[in-house]
Amino acid sequence: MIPIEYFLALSGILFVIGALGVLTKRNAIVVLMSVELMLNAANINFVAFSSYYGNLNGAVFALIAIAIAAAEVAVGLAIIMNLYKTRDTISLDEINLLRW
Amino acid sequence: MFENIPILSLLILFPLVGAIAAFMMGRSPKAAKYAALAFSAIPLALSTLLLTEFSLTGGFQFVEKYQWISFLGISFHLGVDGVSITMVFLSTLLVFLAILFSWDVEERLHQYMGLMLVLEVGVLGVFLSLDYFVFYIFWEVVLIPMYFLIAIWGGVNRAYASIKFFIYTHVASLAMLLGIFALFFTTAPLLQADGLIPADAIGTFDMLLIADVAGGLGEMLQIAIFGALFFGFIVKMPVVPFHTWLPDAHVQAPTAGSVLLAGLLLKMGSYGIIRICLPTLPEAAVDFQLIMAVIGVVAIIYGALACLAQSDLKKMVAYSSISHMGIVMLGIATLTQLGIAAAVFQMFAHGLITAVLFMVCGMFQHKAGTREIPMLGGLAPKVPILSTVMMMGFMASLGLPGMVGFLAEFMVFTSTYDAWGVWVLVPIATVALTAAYYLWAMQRSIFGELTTKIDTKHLHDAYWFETVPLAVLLGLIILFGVWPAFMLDLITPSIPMVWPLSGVI
Amino acid sequence: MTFAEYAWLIPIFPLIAFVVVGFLGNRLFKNWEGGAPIAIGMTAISLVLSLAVAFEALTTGTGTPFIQSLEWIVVQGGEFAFTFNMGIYIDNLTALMLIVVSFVATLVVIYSLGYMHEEGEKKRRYYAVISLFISVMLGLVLASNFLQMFIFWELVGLCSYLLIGFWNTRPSAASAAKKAFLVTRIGDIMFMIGLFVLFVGFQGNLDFAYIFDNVDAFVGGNELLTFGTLMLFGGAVGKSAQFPLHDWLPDAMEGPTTVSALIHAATMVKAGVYLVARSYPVMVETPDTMLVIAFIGGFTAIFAATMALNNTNIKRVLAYSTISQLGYMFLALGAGGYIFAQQPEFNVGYAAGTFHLMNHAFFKALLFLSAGAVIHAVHTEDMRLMGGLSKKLKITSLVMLIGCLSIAGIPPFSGFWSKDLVLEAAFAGIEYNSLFILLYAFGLITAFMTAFYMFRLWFLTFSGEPRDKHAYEHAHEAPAVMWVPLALLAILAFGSGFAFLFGFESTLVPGLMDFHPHEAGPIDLLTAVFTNVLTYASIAAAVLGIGLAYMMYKKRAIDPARFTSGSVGKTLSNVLLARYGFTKGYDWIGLKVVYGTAKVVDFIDRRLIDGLINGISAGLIRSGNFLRRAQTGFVQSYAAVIVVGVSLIVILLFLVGGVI
Amino acid sequence: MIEYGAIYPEIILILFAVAIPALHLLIKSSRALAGISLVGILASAGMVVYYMVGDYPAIIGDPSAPLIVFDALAAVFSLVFLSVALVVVLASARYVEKDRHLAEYYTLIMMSTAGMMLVASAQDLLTIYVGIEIASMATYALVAFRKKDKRGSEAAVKYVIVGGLSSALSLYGISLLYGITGTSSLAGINEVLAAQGVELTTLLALALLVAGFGFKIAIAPFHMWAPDVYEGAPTPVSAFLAAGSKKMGLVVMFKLFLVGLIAIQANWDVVLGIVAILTMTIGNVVALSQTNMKRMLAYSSVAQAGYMLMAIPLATVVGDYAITGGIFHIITHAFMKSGAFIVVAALAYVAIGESVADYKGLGKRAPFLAFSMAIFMFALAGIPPLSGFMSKVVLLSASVEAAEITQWMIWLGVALVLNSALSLYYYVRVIKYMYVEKGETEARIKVPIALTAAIAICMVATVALGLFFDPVLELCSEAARTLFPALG
Repeated sequence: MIPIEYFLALSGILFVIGALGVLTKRNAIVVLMSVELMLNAANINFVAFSSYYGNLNGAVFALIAIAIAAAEVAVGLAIIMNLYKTRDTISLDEINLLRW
Repeated sequence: MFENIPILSLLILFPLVGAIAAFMMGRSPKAAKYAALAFSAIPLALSTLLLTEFSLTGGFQFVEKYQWISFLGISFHLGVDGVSITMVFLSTLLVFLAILFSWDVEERLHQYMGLMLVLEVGVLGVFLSLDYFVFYIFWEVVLIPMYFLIAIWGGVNRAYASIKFFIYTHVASLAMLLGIFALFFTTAPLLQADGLIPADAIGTFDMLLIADVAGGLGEMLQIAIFGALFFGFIVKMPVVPFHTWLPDAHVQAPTAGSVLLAGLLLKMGSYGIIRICLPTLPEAAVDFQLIMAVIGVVAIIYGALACLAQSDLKKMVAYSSISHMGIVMLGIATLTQLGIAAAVFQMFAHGLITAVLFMVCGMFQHKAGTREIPMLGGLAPKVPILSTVMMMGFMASLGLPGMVGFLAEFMVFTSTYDAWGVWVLVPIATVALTAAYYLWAMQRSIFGELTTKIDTKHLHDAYWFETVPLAVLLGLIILFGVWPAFMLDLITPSIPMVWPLSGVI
Repeated sequence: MTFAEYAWLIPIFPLIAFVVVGFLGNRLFKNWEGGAPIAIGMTAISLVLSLAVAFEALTTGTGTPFIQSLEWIVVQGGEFAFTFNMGIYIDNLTALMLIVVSFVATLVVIYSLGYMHEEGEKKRRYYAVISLFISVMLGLVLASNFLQMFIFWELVGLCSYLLIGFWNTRPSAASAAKKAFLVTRIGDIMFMIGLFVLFVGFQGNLDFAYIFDNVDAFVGGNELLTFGTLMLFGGAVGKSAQFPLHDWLPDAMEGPTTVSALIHAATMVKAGVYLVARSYPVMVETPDTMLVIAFIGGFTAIFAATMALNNTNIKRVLAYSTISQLGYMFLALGAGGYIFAQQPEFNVGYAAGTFHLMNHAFFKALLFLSAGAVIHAVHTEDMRLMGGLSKKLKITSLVMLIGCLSIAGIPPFSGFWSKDLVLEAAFAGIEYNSLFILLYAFGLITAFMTAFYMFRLWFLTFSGEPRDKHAYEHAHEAPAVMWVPLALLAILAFGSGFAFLFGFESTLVPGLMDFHPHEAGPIDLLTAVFTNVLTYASIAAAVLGIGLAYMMYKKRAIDPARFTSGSVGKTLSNVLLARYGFTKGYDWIGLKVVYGTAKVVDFIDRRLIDGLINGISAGLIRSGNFLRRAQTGFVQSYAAVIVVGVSLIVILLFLVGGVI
Repeated sequence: MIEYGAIYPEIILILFAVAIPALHLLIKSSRALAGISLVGILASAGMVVYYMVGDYPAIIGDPSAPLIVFDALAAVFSLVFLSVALVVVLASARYVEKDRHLAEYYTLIMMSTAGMMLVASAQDLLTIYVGIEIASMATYALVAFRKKDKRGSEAAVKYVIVGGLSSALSLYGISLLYGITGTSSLAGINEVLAAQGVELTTLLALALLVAGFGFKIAIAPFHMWAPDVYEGAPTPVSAFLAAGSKKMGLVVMFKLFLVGLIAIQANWDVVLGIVAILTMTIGNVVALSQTNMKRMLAYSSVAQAGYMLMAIPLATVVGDYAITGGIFHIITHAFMKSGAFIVVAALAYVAIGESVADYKGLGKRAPFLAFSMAIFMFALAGIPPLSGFMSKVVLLSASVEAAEITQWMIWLGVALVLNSALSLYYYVRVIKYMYVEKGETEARIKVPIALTAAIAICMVATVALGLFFDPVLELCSEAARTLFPALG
């Protein structure tokens, strides 16, 4: 079977990619997607460890996490749409009314 | 006959009620004025009663103790001894007179009066409480009304002065709080060992209990705690170099505010040292003796010199307070019972005298429209009463015999000589400086040719509500100057308890 | 019953006058001479009482003082137990002072009735304060312990301040008053230190009675005691205007002449002498102090006399002569005490000092008051604008002549006797310490100078041609209320000296430790005096002085200008007029040194200390403004900070964590 | 058959939350809906109290690794959250009446409250995570509630993005922790970690968790979203965030570190100490120069979070006493801060701006509002005898006590002291504007009764907790002791 390290490496890479996406992308939706990427990286960990330890906690955790992530995305998208309605843009480097 | 009447609680309660009443009377400020006068007269009567009922022995009397927060061993614990009773009397008296003196305040009168009474609550609480926590609460409560008094009724630069006063003294109090908690926790095991508090208690804030066992603490710890408390107190006194909040606060504060600030708030500092530092941590006090002496002397000389340089009458008086509180500090520093008794007496004396001086400054501001000495001159024939009062006040303050200030200073310097021999020359030299700045100020403000810099046509001499308080104060100044035994007999029996170690020289 | 029982009332009566006139008399005495009658009445009462008490004390004088005291402050318990008493201590010295003070005081208040007549509104203040002064001065005299004495000592200082500054709208008066208070204050500080030394040394007891009986009980050794007595004397130096604290007295002449007469000639300035005389039993234990006293006294005598030589202000001249005469008294006391330390038989010094104190009080009061009459007449104090007044002011000129003769020391006028004793005492010192040669010389020269400048004064004022016609025309003899006191004083100035012949010494000296006065009748004393060559020396000096004055200012045989024409003479006379630069020196110390330091302190206060405080607060607010700029509003910068934060925390954990 | 008693309070709340939108079809008035949700909140609170006086319900999950335990801690925090919700709902009754979807508003508040309560009683990272997310998502929506409001929507976007990021961080951290220990139950994690040593991974997981949960508490440097969101959100929501969800983060921290990681062989206490000091200092220093009330309050709550965080490192030495202080401060702060925000809301309701300068002369115009605001400010600044002082004092004393054993902890106390002195400056400035400065007009201000009531509740609590906090303190200490089973 595939050693656990591989899964970890994969999740790590995904996590970092997601993080970089959050930091660099200007489009709010893309940023949201990057966040999802990070969440899924965590999920991969859960599943991998779950099978590694042979208990189901991890798997359950992963499932719940996915559900929650979905909800989060829904809320997030709604909010971004609202942003677009009020400001006609969703690029994050144009919204800084609130500062200092 | 007063065993079953909680007279001390009443002392604190009445001004509180009065304050609330005054705040409520926004509709008819005039009524608030009379209410405030009445509600400050009651405590005065009570404290006078206290003076008569007080038995001339050491130890605390009229003690009251109610559990408040058992979780932290906090109790509402009140009591008076010879040291505090003088301060209590002074407080009630000065607040009453200050309220009378500000009879012509127009702006937001009811709030003004209310704040005065809140101030009285705080000050009395500080002088009466025998529980560190309660002590600290009252200590902080005092800040708020004084802040408002300066910030609302103050002079041009009031915003700066008020916040400076507030934060500066607040920092000091917090340092003190650290010290208090250090005492609280470090003494807890000792108290439990002696079975003075239940074994499961976190500790107690009772001053007397803590004082019993605090001697058992390690020396370094004692010094650290003493340092924290001491810092809190000397900022309030204040002593150089932590004094700069004082001149600003005084110059900006309204007259009555200054009277109470100098008359009572400064005393809280020295009172704290005498009530808390000395009896609780005597060994540490011995280690601090030299420091105390030095800062005392520095304050005396520095303050006097600063006075000489001032052109604002009120600022001069403010610095003179620093100088005179330095004398108190010196008296404490001798760590002889004579010196400490003298210090207490000096606190009382300074309270009366400085009140007169600030009232005089206020009257100058009020009538001549300025306190700048160079603007004044030759006013004596125009305003004889004011000038007479000014002269009497100044004479009292420079330690003229027959007035209350003399004996206090004399005893302090005597004990200083007793402790350090001819070193007394250094502080006593300022006796001449003091005379110098007062006489010089008089020469330039009320003597000489009549000034042309201000309009002296419509100078009005003192009004009744100014004359009466001043007359009362001067009367007392002379009374206690001629008959100091009255106060000393109250004070001295308590001193051996304040300073358990016999004179350390 | 004995009068002494009621002696405590003596200061009370004038005090009553003070209270009534000062506080109740506002409109009561508007047109009642400002309450003068009350002041006079009360003073008179205390005069009668003090005369009675004094008489009693002097006649029944067994040497044991009458003491009556009540506890003022009692402090016991702890390691500090002491008692301050308030009381009266009456011995012959007290009696003497009582007579002098109350008598002169009464005459002066009566005299004021005329002199202060034009003052109008201000009169009330005058009479109030002067009553207060009389009261506290009598209190000082009667004091039964050092602390009490010091208290009244300060209070007379206050009255002097108030009265010098009586015309307080005059800047000169105001500043003179301040100067007087401050300079004497320096002396008072020394006095206080002296008190501390005694207080601690005698275990918290300052009663005369106790200290005098237990001088040996002093803890701390003779050096310390010497220091203490020196400090006490320091107080005397201030009050009695001795070198170097003499400079306030000439300025004090800004006050009304009556005040100068009462306070700055007859009574208050004597307090210093009285202090030394009073604490003699302690002082004699410390000969070094006595030597210092003698020297200061002798030097001041001549030093002050020189300044009187060429001054043209009639009151100033008298002021300098007062300083100089006080010097005489200290010289006598010092010499006497110094000798006494070696030879406990000698009491001439003490007698001389106190004797001269009494005589001087009378003739100097007389001189001042007559000077007052002159000023009252011509409305100037400048002698250059007087002259020839003897025609107008017959009585005044006569009584003043008596005064001059007396101070000059011409027998049989009173001054002669006491001054002679003083010089005798100084001379007697020579065999113990050669320094006294110098001091005796000082005394002799001073005698000469005194005679000279007093008669210079007299001639300039009364003889010759009037130099200011206008003033001369309006000049008129003083009213009865003024010249009657003058006359009375004149009689005393002439006669008080004879007390010497009738046992002044033997009555005054007893009670002072183990002085053994040699009982002697008048004749013996007379012969003793006039068989002594020293006597003739001093008389010669006096006569020479008078003669010179006569030649210069009456006969005009010697032109005074000659002395001031030469460059040396000019500078010399300027130096004298500039009071040896003391005035400037004091001002310099006050303004430059003290006020300068004050300015520096003020600067430190505003800039350094307060600057630091404000700096801190300003810095905090500025950093706040800086930090808030980091909050750019771009959400991704926040995210970046979060990520950075995570890595920082990892690093921190790694560093402090002590992991692996 | 599983016993669900432990989550009855949440269930009650959720039932009402679901019911309200349905009822909205019949009832239009905002006040009525508010009333209903109040009933729901009170009912749930009643349940909690019932458990407290009686005995606590059975735990959910296997006793060795429980999922949900409704103990004293949970009860106390539930009450805090519920009372905050109560106050906020009360305040919102009129505040949102003109908005559309106001039913959802109440629903969301109650949902989020339910989530917080779940966290309070959760014992397993899983339940904790779920609870947090429930609470968060509801608040995301609440922040964006005013759809037309530019600032509102901006705030929401920032909130959702930063929130998402940190939830991702925490999830990843949890996954790592799970990977290391093989369990997600706090107790289990503790056992395993106690047994085995610490590796870098553990530290990484730790850091990620601190970041993820620290975001909720708004501790530096994860605080930067807070001012923007608080400023942009509808003011009652800001109150809800500051007083509610912040505290949720803290309870998570308590559980995580004191139950889950107490045994770990790394001195994370030092790090938390540094973070705490950093947080309070940054919060106060930046607040000095704020002129917008809501922003200023936001920074002040950052600072206050620093004070509360102190409790955790202190707890490693003095145990439950420190946490008692922490919880007590959480309670008092809940009232002071929501009170302050609601005063701002009330003034905004009568069209008074959010800038400090707009508060000139309030003392005359709105005596009650001004007075209560002054009380809140003084309490936040820690002036006795108000509750803010008392709770701060307990923390301070804890640091002094801890310093007896671990010297460096005195610096936490010193930092606390200096910071509260510093904070005095900007708190007092508000009071100065209200009382000292003269306003342009003297016109009296009329505020709806509901808002007044909400403020009154907060004020009474703020004062009363200062004077008679003995029972409350007992309660807090009982709650705190549950974190230290050793103490029993």
